[in-house]
Amino acid sequence: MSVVVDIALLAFLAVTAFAVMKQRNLFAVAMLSGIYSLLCAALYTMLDAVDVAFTEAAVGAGISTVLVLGTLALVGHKAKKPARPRLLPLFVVLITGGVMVYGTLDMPPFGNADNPAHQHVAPRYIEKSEEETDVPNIVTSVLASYRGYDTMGETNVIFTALVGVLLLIATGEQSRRIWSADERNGGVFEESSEPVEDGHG
Amino acid sequence: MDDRVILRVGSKILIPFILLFALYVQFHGDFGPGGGFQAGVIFAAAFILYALVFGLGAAKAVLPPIVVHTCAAVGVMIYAGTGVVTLLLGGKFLDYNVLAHNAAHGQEWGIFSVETGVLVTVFGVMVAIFYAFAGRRRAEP
Amino acid sequence: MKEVLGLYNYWIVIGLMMIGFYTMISRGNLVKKLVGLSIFQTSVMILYISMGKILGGTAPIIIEGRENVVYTNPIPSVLILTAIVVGVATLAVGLALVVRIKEAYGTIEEDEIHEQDDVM
Amino acid sequence: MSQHLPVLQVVVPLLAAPLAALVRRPRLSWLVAFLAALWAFGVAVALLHHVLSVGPISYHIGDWAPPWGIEYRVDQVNAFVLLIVSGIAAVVLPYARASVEWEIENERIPLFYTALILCMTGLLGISVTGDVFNVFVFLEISSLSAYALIAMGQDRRALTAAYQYLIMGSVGATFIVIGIGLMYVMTGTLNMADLAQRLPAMEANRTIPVAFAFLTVGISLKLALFPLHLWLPNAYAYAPSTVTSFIASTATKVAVYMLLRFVFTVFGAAFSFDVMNIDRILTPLALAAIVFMSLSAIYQPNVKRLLAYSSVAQIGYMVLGISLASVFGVAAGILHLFNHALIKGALFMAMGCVMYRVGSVRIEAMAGLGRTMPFTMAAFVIGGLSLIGVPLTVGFISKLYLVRAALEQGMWPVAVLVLVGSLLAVIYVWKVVEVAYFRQPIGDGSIREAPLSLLLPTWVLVLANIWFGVDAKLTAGVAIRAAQTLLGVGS
Amino acid sequence: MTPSVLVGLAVALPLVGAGLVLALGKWPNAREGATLVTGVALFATVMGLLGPVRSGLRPSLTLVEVVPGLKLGFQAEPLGLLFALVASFLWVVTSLYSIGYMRGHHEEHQTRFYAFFAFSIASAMGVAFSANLFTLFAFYEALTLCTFPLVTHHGTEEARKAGRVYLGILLTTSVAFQLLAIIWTWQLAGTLDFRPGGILAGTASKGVLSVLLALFVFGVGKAAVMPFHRWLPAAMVAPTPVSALLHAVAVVKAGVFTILKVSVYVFGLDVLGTLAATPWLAWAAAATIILASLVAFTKDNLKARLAYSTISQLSYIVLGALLANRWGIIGGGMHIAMHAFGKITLFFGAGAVLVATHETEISRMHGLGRTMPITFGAFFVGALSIVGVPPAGGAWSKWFLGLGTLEAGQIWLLAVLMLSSLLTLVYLLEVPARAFFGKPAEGRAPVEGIHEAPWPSVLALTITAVATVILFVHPGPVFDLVSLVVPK
Repeated sequence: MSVVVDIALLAFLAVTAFAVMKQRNLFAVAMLSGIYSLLCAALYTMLDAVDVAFTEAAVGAGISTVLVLGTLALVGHKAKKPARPRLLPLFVVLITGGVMVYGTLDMPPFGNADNPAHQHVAPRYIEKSEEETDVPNIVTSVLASYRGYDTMGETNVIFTALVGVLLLIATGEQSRRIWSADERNGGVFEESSEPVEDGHG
Repeated sequence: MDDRVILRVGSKILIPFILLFALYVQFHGDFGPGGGFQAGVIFAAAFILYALVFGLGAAKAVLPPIVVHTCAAVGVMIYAGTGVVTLLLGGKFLDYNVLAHNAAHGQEWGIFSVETGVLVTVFGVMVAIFYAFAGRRRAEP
Repeated sequence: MKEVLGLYNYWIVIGLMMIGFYTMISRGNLVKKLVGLSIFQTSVMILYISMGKILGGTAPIIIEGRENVVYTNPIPSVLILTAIVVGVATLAVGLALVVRIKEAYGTIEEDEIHEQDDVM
Repeated sequence: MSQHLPVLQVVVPLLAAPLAALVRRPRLSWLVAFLAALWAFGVAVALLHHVLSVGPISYHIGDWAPPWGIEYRVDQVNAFVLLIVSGIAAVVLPYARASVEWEIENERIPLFYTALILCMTGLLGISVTGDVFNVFVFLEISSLSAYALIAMGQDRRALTAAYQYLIMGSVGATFIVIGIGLMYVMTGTLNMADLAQRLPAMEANRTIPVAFAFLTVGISLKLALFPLHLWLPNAYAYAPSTVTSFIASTATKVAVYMLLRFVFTVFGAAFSFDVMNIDRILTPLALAAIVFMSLSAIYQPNVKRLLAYSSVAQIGYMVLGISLASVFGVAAGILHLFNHALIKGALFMAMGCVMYRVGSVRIEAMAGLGRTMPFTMAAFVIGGLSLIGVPLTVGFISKLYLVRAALEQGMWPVAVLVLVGSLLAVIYVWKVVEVAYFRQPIGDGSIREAPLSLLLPTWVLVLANIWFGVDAKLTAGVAIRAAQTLLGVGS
Repeated sequence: MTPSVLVGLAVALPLVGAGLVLALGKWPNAREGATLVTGVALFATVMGLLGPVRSGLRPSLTLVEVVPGLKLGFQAEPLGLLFALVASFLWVVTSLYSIGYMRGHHEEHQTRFYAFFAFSIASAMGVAFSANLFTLFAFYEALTLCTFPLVTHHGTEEARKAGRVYLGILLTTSVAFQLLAIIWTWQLAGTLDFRPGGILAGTASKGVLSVLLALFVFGVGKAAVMPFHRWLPAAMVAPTPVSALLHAVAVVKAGVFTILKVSVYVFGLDVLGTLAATPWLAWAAAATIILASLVAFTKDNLKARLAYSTISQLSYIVLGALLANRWGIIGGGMHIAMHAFGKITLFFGAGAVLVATHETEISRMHGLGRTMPITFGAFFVGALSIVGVPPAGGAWSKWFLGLGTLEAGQIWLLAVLMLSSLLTLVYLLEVPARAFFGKPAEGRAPVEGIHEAPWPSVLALTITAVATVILFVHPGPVFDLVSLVVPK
């Protein structure tokens, strides 16, 4: 049963991803990527990663979509048709994908409890975490205690994102200095031909 | 003040529940899915909903940008500060065992403390980023 | 047979990753690139979570009083929680950049931006 | 407290970042940032001293023994990298004050410094950690802040440059995550030392080589290895002076360190070179970088861009050294890591002085600066000589080791190409020098020498170029020992 | 003062001088005074080393160990001492000359000129007293860089172009070949110290050492072995004192000095003699001797002709080194001194003519001998020395070089030397011949109103001309010193 759901979800994901690639209305793209996240969340639940599913739903489907929509409100929602099929990206992608598929050939089979990943560090968390941290949710105990330092880094990452966003678009007014830096010298060293609005010289 | 009255009333009723749910997610994180991060996002979602329905100005009146910015920064400091406290108590960085008399208790305190840090930061960051995007005027081509 | 089925799961995920990656590097619209990136990253996360799954296992939340429960590996979940946050952080900064680029250039299409910059 | 040094190296700047944001006053946030950088530098010096005299340090965060918890591990290699990053930060920050006040709007300055410390914190975090996933987390801290910082440039191309960097950087980071995931699935661990122990059993496996490939490509994107360097020239050229000076001397260096760490410590030289034959890819790419990027540099009309191309070429030298996989070669790579940070730091800071007074870094804008800004241009000349590799500057020491390493393996064409790279450097450096010294100053003669607060830090680096060029026992000694550690020979 | 201190002082003094020049820039008389005083002090210092070195001491001084095994250090040995003596003595004379020339010619940026001049001398001293190849290379490059502002002194487009050629060739050869050779040597021998008997014996196959030798010979661009000679004529855009001291003495002699040093102290004559490349490279030098002489013929510009003459004469010394026997080294070593005095006299003469008449072309110097007898008389003596005929010092060095070729059994090389002397005789003596016996050129005002250059210049060229003659009469000290390099 779960295999059927699993495969169905993956198929939906593939369709959605493909639609994102083809769709040129960016509002639709935003909604599709939200759907993609929700499907992922469903898949994560199937794969026993409930915390991740919860987060993906809140962040991927929620916050990310709101951000993209907020951006589209500022920048417009039509994407141009790609000029011509680009071979180089296709080539790069095929190579990358090919290499990855090659890499999976020796990967331990999906879902097998004997996989090395499940044999080394994880068992200790499963066995000892309750005793050592008094927290039944192992994901929480690993997140906040065993690998708490990563989570501190993560907190810092979003703080960094905020700093970045504020630096870029904090003030309501548009940035004053968006033209060539050389403009201030009366254009003596004009580097870009892009004129200031009213043109000069 | 017109046709969106249902939206307004509805969200006014909804928002407290969202906040409550966020708190549940935060404190239930030890036992079920959820934790500081998810709670922070939901907390922020409540205010974002408020801003969407009642306007950015109203939201900023309730929750001024300076407060959310401060939250974002303070959360990080709470997290790292927990580590520094454990250092000062003679343990390793983020070694919660030293926070209380027995190790498991200390862990509980420590995890609670850092999760709070995460909550505060995530809440602050999400709302602040929303403010930043929403507060930007559209560029005229 | 079972092994091929096991790998099949990974291969679809790789396909998803590559669609995202392709969207990202082949499309000229700056927003779309970022959505492509986001799909790319999300797909990598699926790969991780797939690696952590143990068939017949249950979510790694200790159930009191029951022995012999197989718990799915918690580590990929932990890592991916962090990765999700990183993903949204990157997206936010990227979108903020797109907003600024739109203001500075009047467009968010890569080729039009290049045209403006190349006219030296 | 001294046992906690590894973690204090990162945590104190990490706490300083929100503080700098909270104080909201430009001067105060500068002070916070400066103190954080000084602290980091002090700790780095103490760590290096400790590592050299006592030996590597392992710090278990949260007191969870590795591989269950995250380990901080400091040996000769990363102690040296920590010193570079924090040292450059400590020099750049005094420089930043005047430069930033001029280039950044006042209300953004506190956040600017916040981002700058975050960037430093991220780089320090990458360098000091012994956990592969932790590398990724801190990599993102440094990258995200770098994107924002670069976008602060006054030219609008800074925005597109930052965007391009973001896209390529994220691809790199995602590749690294894929690589880490594949390693994890085969070994079940994330700790570097533990991985190093468990990976050799997997050599015949097809997954591990793929993990290796993804990690190498991902890191190569971050370190701007030719031909994955496309993000770098614009990013360096249009970023604010302070940002260019800092990032150019640290970010790619830390990426090179990551390469060293993964290639030698995690996978081991035997696997990387004998099984994967990584040298067969890295050596040609490094040589191509040296030749083609030096040639490109010659044709750049913007000096910061010129130096950026030169940086890609110089990264070629570092990678070349690494790809030789001998003690001398790796030592040359590590040595150049340090030396190039000093060289490019000085050069970009000199260009920042020019930007401050002239408002442009186009080559034509240099006209007559030899007379109007003598100290700035003297700094540029000395930095340029060091870049070329004139004796008694640090650049010479790097080339000396690199050429010797190449000759040691009988690779004399490599040795010749390294020297040819130096000659190309002569051309692009001299192009600037000629304009500065032989052309009449343009404008109304209002251009004056840069203020002392910019000149002093610049000259600190310039003098360091000479000091470590004349007495390289410390740096070369550390580099050799670091290389021995990485290759697991002698000690 | 111990001899070791003197060695350090010899390098430091010109630096101090440069500092003084910069500090006194506003007072020209004090500035030139400083230069002269420094010059005299330097000469005295170097003279102070003569006694100890002749008595067999090799005073040395290590400044700093850059990396393990790589030292920045100095050592006084006979060959270096000879070079230092010549350079420091001629610096004094040239300073004297410069005062007249620079003022008479109303040159700009004189402070910069004198300062970089002093820097260049410091670099030359560093080369002369270097204790190992690394130190030598460091100062060799420093010399290139310090002379660059002097070459481009006038800042004109022409000067800049010449500067590019100058820097381009000197840096290219030194970095691409010489540095490679040095690092290779370091790798093979494990040391870069100069040691009697060489350091390379038995470290590598003869084939490798042959390549190494070729790298050295062509890598020392300052020795101007063809085809890497173009920088030297290019450098002639510089003010004449620069050409005189630096491009007839300090810079070019640093080049041939390097080759001598490498031959004796890195390869060792025994090794050198067995290498297949040695005779071939000797022939390259021989070809340079002839070709440069032929080119010199075609040059009407006096300084250009002198430059090609220099190229030709430098290869005599290179040839001497590559003969790999005692007489070759002695002849080469002596030629460093002999050629220096002769050539500087010629350049002084050219400069004096320029200051007095603003003429640069030989074809327009007819009849000038009558109004400028001292200048052209000195020129005549200098020319004799270069040609190698008595009563000028050059005769001795050429004699020993000839002995060297015979000992090496290279009779054809001897023929080359003879032929070249003949050519030199013609192209150099043409100048005084025209000046004394030719009729004033057309289009130029008759000779009245023209008189000798300012007295410091005339005094200087007189001193060097007299010294040239003295070196013929008293070659003993030079010979003794050089023969210490290659004890029997």
